[in-house]
Amino acid sequence: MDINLMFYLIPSLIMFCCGVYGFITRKNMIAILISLELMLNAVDINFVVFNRFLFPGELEGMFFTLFAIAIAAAETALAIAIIINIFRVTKNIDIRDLNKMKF
Amino acid sequence: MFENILIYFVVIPVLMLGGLALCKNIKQIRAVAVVGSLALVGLSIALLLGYLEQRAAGATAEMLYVDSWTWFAPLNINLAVGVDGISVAMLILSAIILLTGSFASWKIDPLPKEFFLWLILLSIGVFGFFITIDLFTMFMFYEVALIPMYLLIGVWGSGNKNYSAMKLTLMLMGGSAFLMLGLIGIHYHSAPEGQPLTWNLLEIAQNNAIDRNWQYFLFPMTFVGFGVLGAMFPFHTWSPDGHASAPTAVSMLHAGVLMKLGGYGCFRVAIYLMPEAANELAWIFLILTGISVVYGAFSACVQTDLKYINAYSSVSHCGLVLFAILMLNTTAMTGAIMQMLSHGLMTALFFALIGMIYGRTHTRDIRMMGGLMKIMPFLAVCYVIAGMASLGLPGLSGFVAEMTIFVGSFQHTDMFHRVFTIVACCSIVITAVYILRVVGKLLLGPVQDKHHLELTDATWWERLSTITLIVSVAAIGCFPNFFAELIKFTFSENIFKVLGMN
Amino acid sequence: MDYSQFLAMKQEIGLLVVFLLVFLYDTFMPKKAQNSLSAITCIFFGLFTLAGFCPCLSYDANAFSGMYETSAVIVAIKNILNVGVLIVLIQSIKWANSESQIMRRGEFYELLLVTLFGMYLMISARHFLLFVIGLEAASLPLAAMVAFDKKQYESHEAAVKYILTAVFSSAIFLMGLSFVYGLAGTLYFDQLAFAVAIEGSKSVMLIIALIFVIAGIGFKLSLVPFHLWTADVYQGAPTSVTAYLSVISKGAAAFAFFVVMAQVFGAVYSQVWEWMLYALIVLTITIGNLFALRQRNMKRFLAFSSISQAGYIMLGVIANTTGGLGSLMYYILVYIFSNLAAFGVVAAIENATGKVSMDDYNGLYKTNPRLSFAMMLAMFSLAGIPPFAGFFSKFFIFTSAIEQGSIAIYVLVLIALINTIPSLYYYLLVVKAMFINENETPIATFKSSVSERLGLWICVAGIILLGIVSCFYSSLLELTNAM
Amino acid sequence: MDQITSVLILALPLCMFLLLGVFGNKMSHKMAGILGTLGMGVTLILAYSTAFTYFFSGSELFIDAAGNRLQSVVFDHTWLAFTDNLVIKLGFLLDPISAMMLVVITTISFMVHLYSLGYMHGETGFQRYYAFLSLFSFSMLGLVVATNIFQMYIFWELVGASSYLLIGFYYTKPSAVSASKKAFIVTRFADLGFLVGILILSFYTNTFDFVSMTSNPQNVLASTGGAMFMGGSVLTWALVLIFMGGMGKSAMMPLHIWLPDAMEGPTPVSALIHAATMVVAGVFLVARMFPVYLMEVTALEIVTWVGALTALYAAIVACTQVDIKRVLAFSTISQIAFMMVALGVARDTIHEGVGYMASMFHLFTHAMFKALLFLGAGALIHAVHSNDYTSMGGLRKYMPITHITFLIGCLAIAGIPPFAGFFSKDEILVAAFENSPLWGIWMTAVAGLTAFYMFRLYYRIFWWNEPDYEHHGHVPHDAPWTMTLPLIILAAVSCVAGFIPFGELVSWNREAYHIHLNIPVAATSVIVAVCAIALATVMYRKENSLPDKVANSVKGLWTAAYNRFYFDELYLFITHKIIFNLVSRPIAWFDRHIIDGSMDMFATLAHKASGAIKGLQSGNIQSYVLIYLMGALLIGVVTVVCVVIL
Repeated sequence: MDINLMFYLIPSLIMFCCGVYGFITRKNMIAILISLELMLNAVDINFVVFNRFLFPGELEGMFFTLFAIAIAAAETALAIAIIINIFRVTKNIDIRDLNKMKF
Repeated sequence: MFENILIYFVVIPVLMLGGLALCKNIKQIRAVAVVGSLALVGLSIALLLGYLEQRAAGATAEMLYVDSWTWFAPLNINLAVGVDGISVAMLILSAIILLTGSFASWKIDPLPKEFFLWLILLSIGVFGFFITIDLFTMFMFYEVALIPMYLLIGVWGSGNKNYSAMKLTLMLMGGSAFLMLGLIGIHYHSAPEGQPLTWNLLEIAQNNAIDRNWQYFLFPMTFVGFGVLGAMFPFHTWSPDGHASAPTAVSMLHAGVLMKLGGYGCFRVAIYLMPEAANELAWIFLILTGISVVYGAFSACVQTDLKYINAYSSVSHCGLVLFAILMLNTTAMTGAIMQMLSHGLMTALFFALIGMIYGRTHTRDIRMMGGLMKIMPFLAVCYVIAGMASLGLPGLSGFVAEMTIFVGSFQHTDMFHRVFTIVACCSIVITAVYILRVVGKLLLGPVQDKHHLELTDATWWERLSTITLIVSVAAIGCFPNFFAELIKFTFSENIFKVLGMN
Repeated sequence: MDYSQFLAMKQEIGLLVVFLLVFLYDTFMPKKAQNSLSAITCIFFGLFTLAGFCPCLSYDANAFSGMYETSAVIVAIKNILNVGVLIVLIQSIKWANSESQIMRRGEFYELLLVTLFGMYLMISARHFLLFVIGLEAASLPLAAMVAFDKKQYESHEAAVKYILTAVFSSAIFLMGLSFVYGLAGTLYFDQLAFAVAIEGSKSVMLIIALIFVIAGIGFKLSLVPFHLWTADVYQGAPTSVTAYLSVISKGAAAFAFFVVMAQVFGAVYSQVWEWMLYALIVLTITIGNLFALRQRNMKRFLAFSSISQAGYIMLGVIANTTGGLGSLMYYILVYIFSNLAAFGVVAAIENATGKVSMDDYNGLYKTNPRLSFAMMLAMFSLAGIPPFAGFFSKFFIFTSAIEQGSIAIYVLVLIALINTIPSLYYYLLVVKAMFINENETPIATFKSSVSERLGLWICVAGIILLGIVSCFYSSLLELTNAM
Repeated sequence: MDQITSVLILALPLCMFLLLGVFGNKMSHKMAGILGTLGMGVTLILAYSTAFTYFFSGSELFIDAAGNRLQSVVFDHTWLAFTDNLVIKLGFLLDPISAMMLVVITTISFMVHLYSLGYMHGETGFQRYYAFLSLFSFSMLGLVVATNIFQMYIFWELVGASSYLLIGFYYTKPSAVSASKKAFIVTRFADLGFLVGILILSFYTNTFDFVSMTSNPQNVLASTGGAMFMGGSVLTWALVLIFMGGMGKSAMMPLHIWLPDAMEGPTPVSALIHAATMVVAGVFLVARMFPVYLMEVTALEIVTWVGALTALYAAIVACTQVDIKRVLAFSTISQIAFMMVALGVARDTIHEGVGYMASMFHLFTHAMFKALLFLGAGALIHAVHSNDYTSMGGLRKYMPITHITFLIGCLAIAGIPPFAGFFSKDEILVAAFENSPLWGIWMTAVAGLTAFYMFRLYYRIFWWNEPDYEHHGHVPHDAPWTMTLPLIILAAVSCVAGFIPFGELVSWNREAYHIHLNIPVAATSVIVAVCAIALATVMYRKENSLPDKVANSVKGLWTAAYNRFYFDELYLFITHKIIFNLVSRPIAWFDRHIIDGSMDMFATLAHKASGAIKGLQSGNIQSYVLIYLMGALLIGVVTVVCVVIL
């Protein structure tokens, strides 16, 4: 069987959708962060795969992926810090309780 | 820039604002207001004389004192000024009403300084509007004139003032929303392909490049936009509430001058620039304005609040202005402008008097008052005179204006227009009904409220205010031809050339 | 590698220098000298801002094989942002020196400068990698700034909302970018434009990619329906941060948005994204207005007002002309002054009394006339009332939008114009509260600090002068027309 | 005829008005009264000299070689130019009827000025009263000398306004206020017709000018020929509408309702305005336009019908009224209707247009004797302090001068020779018979009724039964000389006016017309009148129950006539129930609730919408993100569908 582009793209899409689904349904903020990580990683796969399959002579996608991973790490760190802050104040990291400000 | 006399119509109010900022007490504020508005009256009379002199010397240009200073060069926006007889007449009207309005707010309370500040800002808008011939600048001044109304009514008004002020402001802004679109549209069709676009009225008219299909779109936009301020049915409902809540001077200025901006704009922009569409779409607006005329008058018949009566009568009278403008002939248009002058003066007089009466009796309900003729004869007589002017007594301004409109409108060759003219004529009867109803209930008959017997007649500043207005009303009524000749525009040829009529 | 390329990035380097100076001052200066940290920051940044106007900067150049570009227009937008940041800095002095913040104000300034740096990159980027780095640099530190009020629960809630949605949106954005990359094989703007033109408007992939990209940037601009974080974050964040978020970050994003849409996707303008943007503008203006109608919290109110303002800014993008860009930049400039004046007053009152509700403003004119006047001017300017600057910016952006001339655009502008009516309504509500409403216990008369007053005076001067004095708009338009 | 005199005729009363109006409060009553009277006296002299110059100087300006009088425009000053041709001018047109009217107006006005010195003595607002009288005189003079139809309209409005002011002179009295309002509005309604008529006429003729309109009507009116509107020719419409204006001012049925109420004004005012001058403006209008009316016989027929019906109606009502001023008011209506009929039946082809001359003649004599009657009534009211004849009776003993003069007036109006009314009425009857026997008989019958109700009135006042005057505090007596002098003068005029060779002076084509009595007609009318007087004598000379019996025998008719055939109720119904309740109120309601409501509805809708979508901003990040994603996908999908698939 010939491994083509779709074999990568479809799992990455599924990953992305899982991420989105997880973000929307999970209560725990850490779980949501993990979902976000899934989404970002799906993007990374996309870039790498496009680069590898379609434009094998260049490295743009690869580099982009590297940067994206770095950014994702920064995001996660920051998000964790803020979540810890929240936990300090409310002793709770249920996302659904974060609705004091609305309408 | 400052050698053009017109620019002083904006400069003087700006100086007044500066002077006001330095004022310490009410006396100084009054002094600034009166001196400034006297200067404006003087200036407008000087302008009138200068204008007539130039015309007598054979100046045939559409507009005189034309000047233009670049403002926003990339968009070709200029501060372009120029006047013809109509603008001159409007400037005089505005100056007179500002002066009398200042007298009428002699004892304004609280915050006199702020009151005059807004009032003068409003007048900047008005004067600026009448002197410019650049669409952008014109629109800017138009909006400048609108917004102070909100605070003037909201802070110094009475009754349901918050609601009224908000409604008035929002409805007028609604009108200007259409207007802005129309003006920008006109700009983009102001010149034939390949030539630079312009905002200048005269140049646009000269180019005459607005495609007919675009006219069908832009004409209603601009006409409705200005029409809202001109109290065109069904966009007139801000007028009764707004006037009822506004303080005296504001009602005077608003009904006397600001509503004229609407008529003037309809004429100067909508009709002047897009005569073909005006000719073909006129019937729609004729129906609306015709309704305004009769409907306003009927509504006024059953009101009990003095200001509501006058506001509805304004709807009726201003409807007549737009009605006449749409007739697209010289006589009717002259009549429309005269009606604007006439209505401006007499409605200012009305509002001044209502304010004075209200200041004494603290009610505007005609059922609560009666027999004021015995108590305050001066004000009552002035009220009767104002009423007579309103119902078109010869010798006062209403008559000449209305007759010019009716005769002019009836000269239209189309049967539909003439039939509608007759419908509009009916308003003179209804006007008589509501005016006499008020006069009868308010001024004549036995005294209703014993407390009123202790009230005093007008003070000197009130007398000054009303007498100035009455003299102006009578001047138009007695020497109409002077005004008619002043107004009859040279540039009418331009429109009529396009229409191929008259 | 040719290191002289870095010389093209003079402003970025200057900003880095300012950042380092502040950082070093904050870290190493003795405790006594710390008192003047705020002033020093303002002075440094002020000097930097002034230097930005040096005409020697205004030249066209690019670096890193076209990833980075600078030109007179780009310098101009950066200068506009600088001015805004300077005002924010001045206005925030009182807050930064307050009891609770004094320990951490250094970080505040540093984070703020970093985000500005990110925006610079975003503006100058001509490659999506640089763009994304800029975008993230501009948004991640903001999350920390939003969470700055450690004692306030709202601040944390806002920060969580901001960071999570921001990351989600950047994930979406990156997804879109990956499609773009997959289509074109490059991330350079100029090459992408070429590829998009070849791909044409019939490509489903391109359309999906495009909407993801729009969503990503639209998040920063808080376009409806990507705006939902805005109000909560604005409300929860410290007022100075909100001010910064609402004007600077929005301004930078708007400019970048124009560049991306016009340069990269210009080829499918009339078929595809004009209509997407059309829908977004209508939604943004309308929904923003509808929500703003019912707000009583001033910061939340200003959040929704800024949403609908973003809709008006987008009219400059939909114009897709150099005139549109000029009007857009001018709009941003005016918007910075107007909105900062409003936030300045809100912050001054909040700092003095802790009150942020519109009902607390009742009768403010009686006790604090100058603040009320400043607020009123801000409201009038935002509502587009002449002779204040907001009128001109609105008029010009409408004018540029209509230049294109299709009936659909006329209708769009009409919708936008009609939407000015409710917006005028809620702006007037504030004016009404201050001038008309009676209040038995109005906010007591207080004297605002020098910095607050200075900030407000600058804003008021801007509101009054930016419109009437025509050179601002004219020169901006000349710059963009020369592009 | 020099210009200065003619200008002065108009300017003097106007100046008096301004003087008394502005500075009246600073003057004493006496001063104001004398000033006003003197001013009117000078105007009287000027008007007389003008009229005499016109009629008798024989200048070629006024009469041509063939003896035809000419229309002379003394001056004509442009007041307002609508277009090149349609110009309102203020001018002074001198021709037989305007000269005659000058005499009538100034005479009566002067008499009233003089009379009022006594009658209004001590009233508050005395100065105001004289100011208004001057204003009225000015307006009326301006009306009759109008050179163009628009000038006439201007002064037409002005007389309406001064009539309004004078009727409402006792402004604290609600009945006076409502009467003045009614008068103004009803006439205004009629003026609407007049105005529209003017508009139509001027549209086709392109001129307002009387001289050019009447001197050559065929040419001027040529363009109206073909145009039709709703079944009538345009000219008919125009003339009927113009006549409508005349109907209003001249109180023709059904627009007559204001006149009886107008008696709320001071009695001298009734004499001046509502008997002698203003109310005949309608007749004057038709007379002025007569050559044009001749072009359209339909219009003249309408005039005849309206006049004849009104004459009969008013005469019947007059028979039943109790208030002496109202009797006189209805009698006025009836007499003016006579004049209208005379104009309506006049044709250039019949008897040299005798109707026109008769009408003008009757206008002249009627002005004299009706003013006399009103002033007499004023003297009575002054003496008895009541308008009601039930509180009078037997007054002949107490007020001899009033009695005699009143009797002369009654005889004159009843058409008994040799008093003035006989001659003029006779000419009218002649004209009516010439036109058709129907009108002749009809008008003769009305003339009989006239004699009857006048003598009914006369007997009830001066004979009948004497009430207890002492009981009321004072015994009635004759008025002071300022009041009796005008009575005597007018009585004298009423005795002799019939012998004026009126036809020599006034005729439709301004050729001299020789009046000669048509003996059969005259005899019939005199016999009818005498019979009527005899009947009145039987019924009312002494107190008896005969009137009640008669009234009871025709109870329905009597009650209806007593209530003026319910015209007032009809009008009340139309104005209050229909105009106010069914038009104005609904419109006002519609405006407040529908139009304004729809504006408010926008606001409410915005608020409702704002409330409805607030759930979007739920505060929950997950729903935010969902909306974000769905929004993006929706826009994406729609775009894909639109762009790619379609």
